Amino acid sequence: MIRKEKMEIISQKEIAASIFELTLAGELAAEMKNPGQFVHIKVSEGFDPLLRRPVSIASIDEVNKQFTMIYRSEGRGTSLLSEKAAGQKVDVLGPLGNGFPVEEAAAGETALLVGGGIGVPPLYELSKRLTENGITVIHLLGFQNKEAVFYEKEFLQLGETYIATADGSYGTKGFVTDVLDALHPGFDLIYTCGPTGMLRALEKRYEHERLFLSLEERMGCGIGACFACVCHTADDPSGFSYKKVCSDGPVFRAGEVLI
Amino acid sequence: MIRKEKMEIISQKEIAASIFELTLAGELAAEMKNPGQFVHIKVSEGFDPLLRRPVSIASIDEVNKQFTMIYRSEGRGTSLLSEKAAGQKVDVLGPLGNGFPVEEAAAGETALLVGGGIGVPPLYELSKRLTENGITVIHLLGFQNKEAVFYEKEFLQLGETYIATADGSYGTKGFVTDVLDALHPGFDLIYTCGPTGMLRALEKRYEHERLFLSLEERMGCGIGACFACVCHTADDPSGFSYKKVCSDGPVFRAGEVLI
Amino acid sequence: MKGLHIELPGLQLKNPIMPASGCFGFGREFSRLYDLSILGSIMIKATTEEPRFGNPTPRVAETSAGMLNAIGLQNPGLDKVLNEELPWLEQFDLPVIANVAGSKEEDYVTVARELSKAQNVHALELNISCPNVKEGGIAFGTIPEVAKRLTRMVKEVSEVPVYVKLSPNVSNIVEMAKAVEDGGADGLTMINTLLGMRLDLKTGKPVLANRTGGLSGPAVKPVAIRMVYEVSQAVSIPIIGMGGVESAEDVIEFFYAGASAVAVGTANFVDPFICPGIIQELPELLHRLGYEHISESRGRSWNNHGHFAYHRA
Amino acid sequence: MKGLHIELPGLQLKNPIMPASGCFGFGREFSRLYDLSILGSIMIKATTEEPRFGNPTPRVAETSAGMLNAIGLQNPGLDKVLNEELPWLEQFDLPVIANVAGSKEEDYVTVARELSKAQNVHALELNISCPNVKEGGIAFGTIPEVAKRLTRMVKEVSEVPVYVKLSPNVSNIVEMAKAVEDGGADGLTMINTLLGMRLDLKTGKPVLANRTGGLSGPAVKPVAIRMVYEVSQAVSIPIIGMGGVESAEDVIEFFYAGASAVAVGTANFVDPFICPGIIQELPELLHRLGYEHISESRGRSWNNHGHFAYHRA
Ligand SMILES: Cc1cc2nc3c(=O)[nH]c(=O)nc-3n(C[C@H](O)[C@H](O)[C@H](O)COP(=O)(O)OP(=O)(O)OC[C@H]3O[C@@H](n4cnc5c(N)ncnc54)[C@H](O)[C@@H]3O)c2cc1C
Ligand SMILES: Cc1cc2nc3c(=O)[nH]c(=O)nc-3n(C[C@H](O)[C@H](O)[C@H](O)COP(=O)(O)OP(=O)(O)OC[C@H]3O[C@@H](n4cnc5c(N)ncnc54)[C@H](O)[C@@H]3O)c2cc1C
Ligand SMILES: Cc1cc2nc3c(=O)[nH]c(=O)nc-3n(C[C@H](O)[C@H](O)[C@H](O)COP(=O)(O)O)c2cc1C
Ligand SMILES: Cc1cc2nc3c(=O)[nH]c(=O)nc-3n(C[C@H](O)[C@H](O)[C@H](O)COP(=O)(O)O)c2cc1C
Ligand code: FES
Ligand code: FES
Repeated sequence: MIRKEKMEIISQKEIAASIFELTLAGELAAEMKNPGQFVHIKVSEGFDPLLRRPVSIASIDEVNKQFTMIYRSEGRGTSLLSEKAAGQKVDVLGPLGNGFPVEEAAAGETALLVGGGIGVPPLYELSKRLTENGITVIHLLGFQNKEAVFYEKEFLQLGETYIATADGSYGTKGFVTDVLDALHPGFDLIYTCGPTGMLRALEKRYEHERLFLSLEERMGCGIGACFACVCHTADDPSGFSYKKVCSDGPVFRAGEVLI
Repeated sequence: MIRKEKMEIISQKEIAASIFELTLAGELAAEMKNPGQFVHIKVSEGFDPLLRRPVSIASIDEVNKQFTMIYRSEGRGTSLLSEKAAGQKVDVLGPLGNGFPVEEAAAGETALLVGGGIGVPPLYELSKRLTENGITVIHLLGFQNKEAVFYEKEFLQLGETYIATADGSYGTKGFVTDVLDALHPGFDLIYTCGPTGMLRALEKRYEHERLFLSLEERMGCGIGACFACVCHTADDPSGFSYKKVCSDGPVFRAGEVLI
Repeated sequence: MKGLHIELPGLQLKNPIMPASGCFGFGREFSRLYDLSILGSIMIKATTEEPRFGNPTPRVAETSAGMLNAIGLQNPGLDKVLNEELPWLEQFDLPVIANVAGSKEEDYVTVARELSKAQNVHALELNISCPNVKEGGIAFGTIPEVAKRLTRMVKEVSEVPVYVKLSPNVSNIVEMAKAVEDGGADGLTMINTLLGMRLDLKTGKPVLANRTGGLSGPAVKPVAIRMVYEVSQAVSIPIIGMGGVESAEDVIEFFYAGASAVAVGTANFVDPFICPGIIQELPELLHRLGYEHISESRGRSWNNHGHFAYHRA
Repeated sequence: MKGLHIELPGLQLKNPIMPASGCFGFGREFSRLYDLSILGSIMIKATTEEPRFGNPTPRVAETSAGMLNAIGLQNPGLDKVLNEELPWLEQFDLPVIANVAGSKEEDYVTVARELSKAQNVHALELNISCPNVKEGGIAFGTIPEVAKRLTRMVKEVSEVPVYVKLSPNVSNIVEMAKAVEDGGADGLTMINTLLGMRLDLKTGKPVLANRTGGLSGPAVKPVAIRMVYEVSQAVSIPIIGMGGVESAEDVIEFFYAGASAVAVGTANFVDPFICPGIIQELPELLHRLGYEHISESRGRSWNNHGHFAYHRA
């Protein structure tokens, strides 16, 4: 169920350049079911800024009713959020969206998890769930540069992990697709989250595979009521049929919607 | 000279019901010359709220480059200000306005200082200056009720002090004018700051005395440029001549402007 | 709730609070958060004769204390609204105000006629003011004679009272209001969004794919209040006010200005529980201000309002 | 400063930043804070033939991300402006844009003729859009034919180029702009304030003594950007843009929209050092965005703007 709650900050730290890891506690965490779901955050009391900010759930700690998100401090909203400290409260609406279909992977299969930049965080909880279910995971993570890399160790604990940086300052130079070219990993299905360009490239490359993509779109309500985040379905690319990224997504099966 | 500075909060505490005493440090404090001047405060970084808030200077510590203000947490601006703690910075513009003419009182004279509610604070620095100059001070302070009374002890250290509360829960029941009726204190001149009703009553009562009144008006710029805070001069009550409360005032001689 | 019941043409409102059109879909999403029956009414998303996909994304952008939207009247079309959305809403004790849009007069007439037959549609809201439709929707909202004519045509076919939604993007809002009153409107709803735009710092291009969009939220409230104030004194039909409402205090401000009910738009995105929150806070606020019934606060800002005519504080 | 010089009719601007009329008086107060010669220009307070006291107080009220004002064109009158304020301003290396107001056509003509003779007045700004004057000032700004006629009359007597200040409170800003261009305007300044209102929660009465006032500040920026965008593509005279400018980024947004210079109003109250601050930040921002001269950013939002026509990033 979707709740709105002032959750308490358990910890906040900068884990890479402008990348913050924020852990929040509250009843809302108990509602979180699927990796890939997101929360919608009001970073201030007043109207500066006015709208909520969507951020993915990076890991869930059901026992302690906590969850962690990882975000990049970019504009006004996220930079205000990054100034908050343990003990303060944050207004969270969630969990929202469908999340990654963990059940699509059967025990014994191999899942390729491809993340780009701030698309990496939701793959972490996903990877935990998959490995728990006996699935082998391979992580392919792309970042801008060395300073922006985060959670390499955490992902390594769950499975093979390959890093690419755009400027080559760490790992393979280039994009995750360059790593794919070099590596040709074997896998049964792919889960991915990251910039639209990356998603498009993957969809093109693996159009016949079991591929699940998490999309981003500007949002108003985050719950499916305002029609801000709509995309065309792939079978009716200029017609009336649509999906809402916030409530039908953010995760779609390749070929489901036009990206 | 008027400066704009991010001053550091040295201390902030609630000294009466919703009444806060805030001490700030910075170079700006060294510019403060006259009691009765005020500062214009931006309580937040963004546009919530947008405008500055005028607050009187309650006491100046030139040696330590600090000053203290006392304000009531009322609306959004002052309540945000009241949430700030020592170590944080506050954006201050000041000192602004003319202030009370301390030099109008000669050594040996007696000055009556009449304050109402949040008009009381600027009288404190004034009283200190007057007593330093060898003037006897009598304080007459009006408040809503017992819980709202502040600085009684501080004023007592400087001179006789009489308190009135509207509901009679402390001191004389009624307004400062009721105290005046009962007391008939002897004095050579009066300085006053408080609600317009109180100022009007005093001006009527003491029209032939040396009376100096500190006015309040809604402000835009606070420095005399926007014409928000204008009042008519008393000798031309419906004409074109005017005074600006922010830069010609806030202190005027009785009979100078229309209140 | 005590002191909140309001009667308007076609509408028995248990309270004067309702979500604004386009900010609440057809209620399905919010029904998962709370019981819609507590609302005074619901203004459903604009309905056009044919389904519409609307504009390309991005469709929203944030501005200082406001947001821009260019949804482009996405909706499933008349048939689906009649056969799926409205019947679904029947489970709630909730009079529906159906927002009617179109690009030609005939479109409006068709949609209005059909929607007004639905059992739970108690009033129509004629959307002559959507800034995001290209085919001329905006013209209906800025030319008094055109608005009046359209109002008359819709009134002729509608089986329920017709409220006309006014655009703030006009030189003379009173003239527009009087024109639609002349055309037979039973009430007014105002304001729709102010036409605005935001440009991306890096590219210089508009942030919205549609380039311009409608500005809503707290930023526009002063404009809305001014317009309700002016119009309410010039017409004799009631006004459902909106524009930047976020709190019970804002609701009272709209009543002071002359509104008889209030719609909440953008604030539903900021806090999806805002409508029930306001409804709950209103009685206490009214009490604090000395009113026994919210209608006593109506029009207190007017020039000619008798001092303390209703006030008991 | 490098990359900031702009040439406009009558104006050689060392940079395109200037305080907006009414937000800077005649410069005296700000001259105590910094050297006015660093400004591109100064738009002085509206001047009328006779002195005006303006409206009763309260004259300002805060709103969400904005403020309302109803100063009512308080000013010392033509003679004093000519004999005291303008001569005082001569000490600065600063072209003055003199804001001309009035309630009758003849007033405008007299004030314009006289002010345009002053040595340091390099341009006039015809204020046909002040929402706070009762005698019909607003009509000049909302009826195209009236605005055109006034522009023509003023052009006939002015010895310097004439910029017309447009009101945003109109149905069709492009029509207004074209009318004054037809009337001979050398440039446009826009936008003036949006008409708004705020009511007091306790009394229900307007917070401003004048009841309504002009809305300015960040809240209105999206409306201003949209209007500059529309008008700049429809006329061939330059625009000095304004409305909610608070930063160098905002200045660039106005250039993207099609402005050739930018005025800063309300932000001077929030931060009296805002103009020098913006002037100082602009070169670095331009560099970051890949422009050598600010004029390269002009009009990048336009529909027909050649992709990367000027962009070098
Ligand atoms: C489903 C979803 C999950 C996301 N998960 C993460 C995450 O785990 N970590 C992370 O760092 N970021 C994530 N993002 C992106 C994040 O929402 C934006 O970085 C953030 O909204 C920027 O806000 P701002 O105030 O800093 O920027 P501003 O540019 O000031 O924001 C202005 C407006 O644009 C919107 N906006 C800006 N960038 C984006 C964007 N990329 N996507 C959607 N809206 C945007 C903001 O929400 C706001 O309404 C996610 C986005 C979506 C849609
Ligand atoms: C010269 C001067 C000196 C002052 N000194 C003090 C002082 O020492 N201690 C103190 O507690 N208060 C003082 N005030 C009053 C103080 O400025 C207001 O209480 C404060 O601005 C309220 O802000 P808010 O955000 O809490 O209220 P809001 O009502 O949210 O403010 C909304 C707007 O109204 C203005 N406003 C509200 N009340 C007043 C007021 N009484 N006078 C002027 N503007 C107002 C605000 O500045 C703001 O622009 C002084 C006012 C003036 C003019
Ligand atoms: C995302 C969004 C979609 C809207 N869609 C419609 C619509 O379909 N029909 C309509 O009449 N108004 C529509 N509006 C306007 C609102 O109903 C309302 O008039 C306006 O937003 C002002 O109120 P607010 O400031 O509370 O949002 C829409 C507004 C928003 C923000
Ligand atoms: C207090 C105040 C006084 C103003 N006086 C005038 C004026 O005399 N003449 C004029 O043309 N515009 C006047 N304006 C409008 C501004 O010049 C400007 O057009 C408007 O405020 C929008 O810019 P901003 O959002 O940067 O303030 C005034 C604005 C304010 C806030
Ligand atoms: S954000 Fe409102 S429908 Fe998706
Ligand atoms: S507040 Fe601007 S002139 Fe006084």
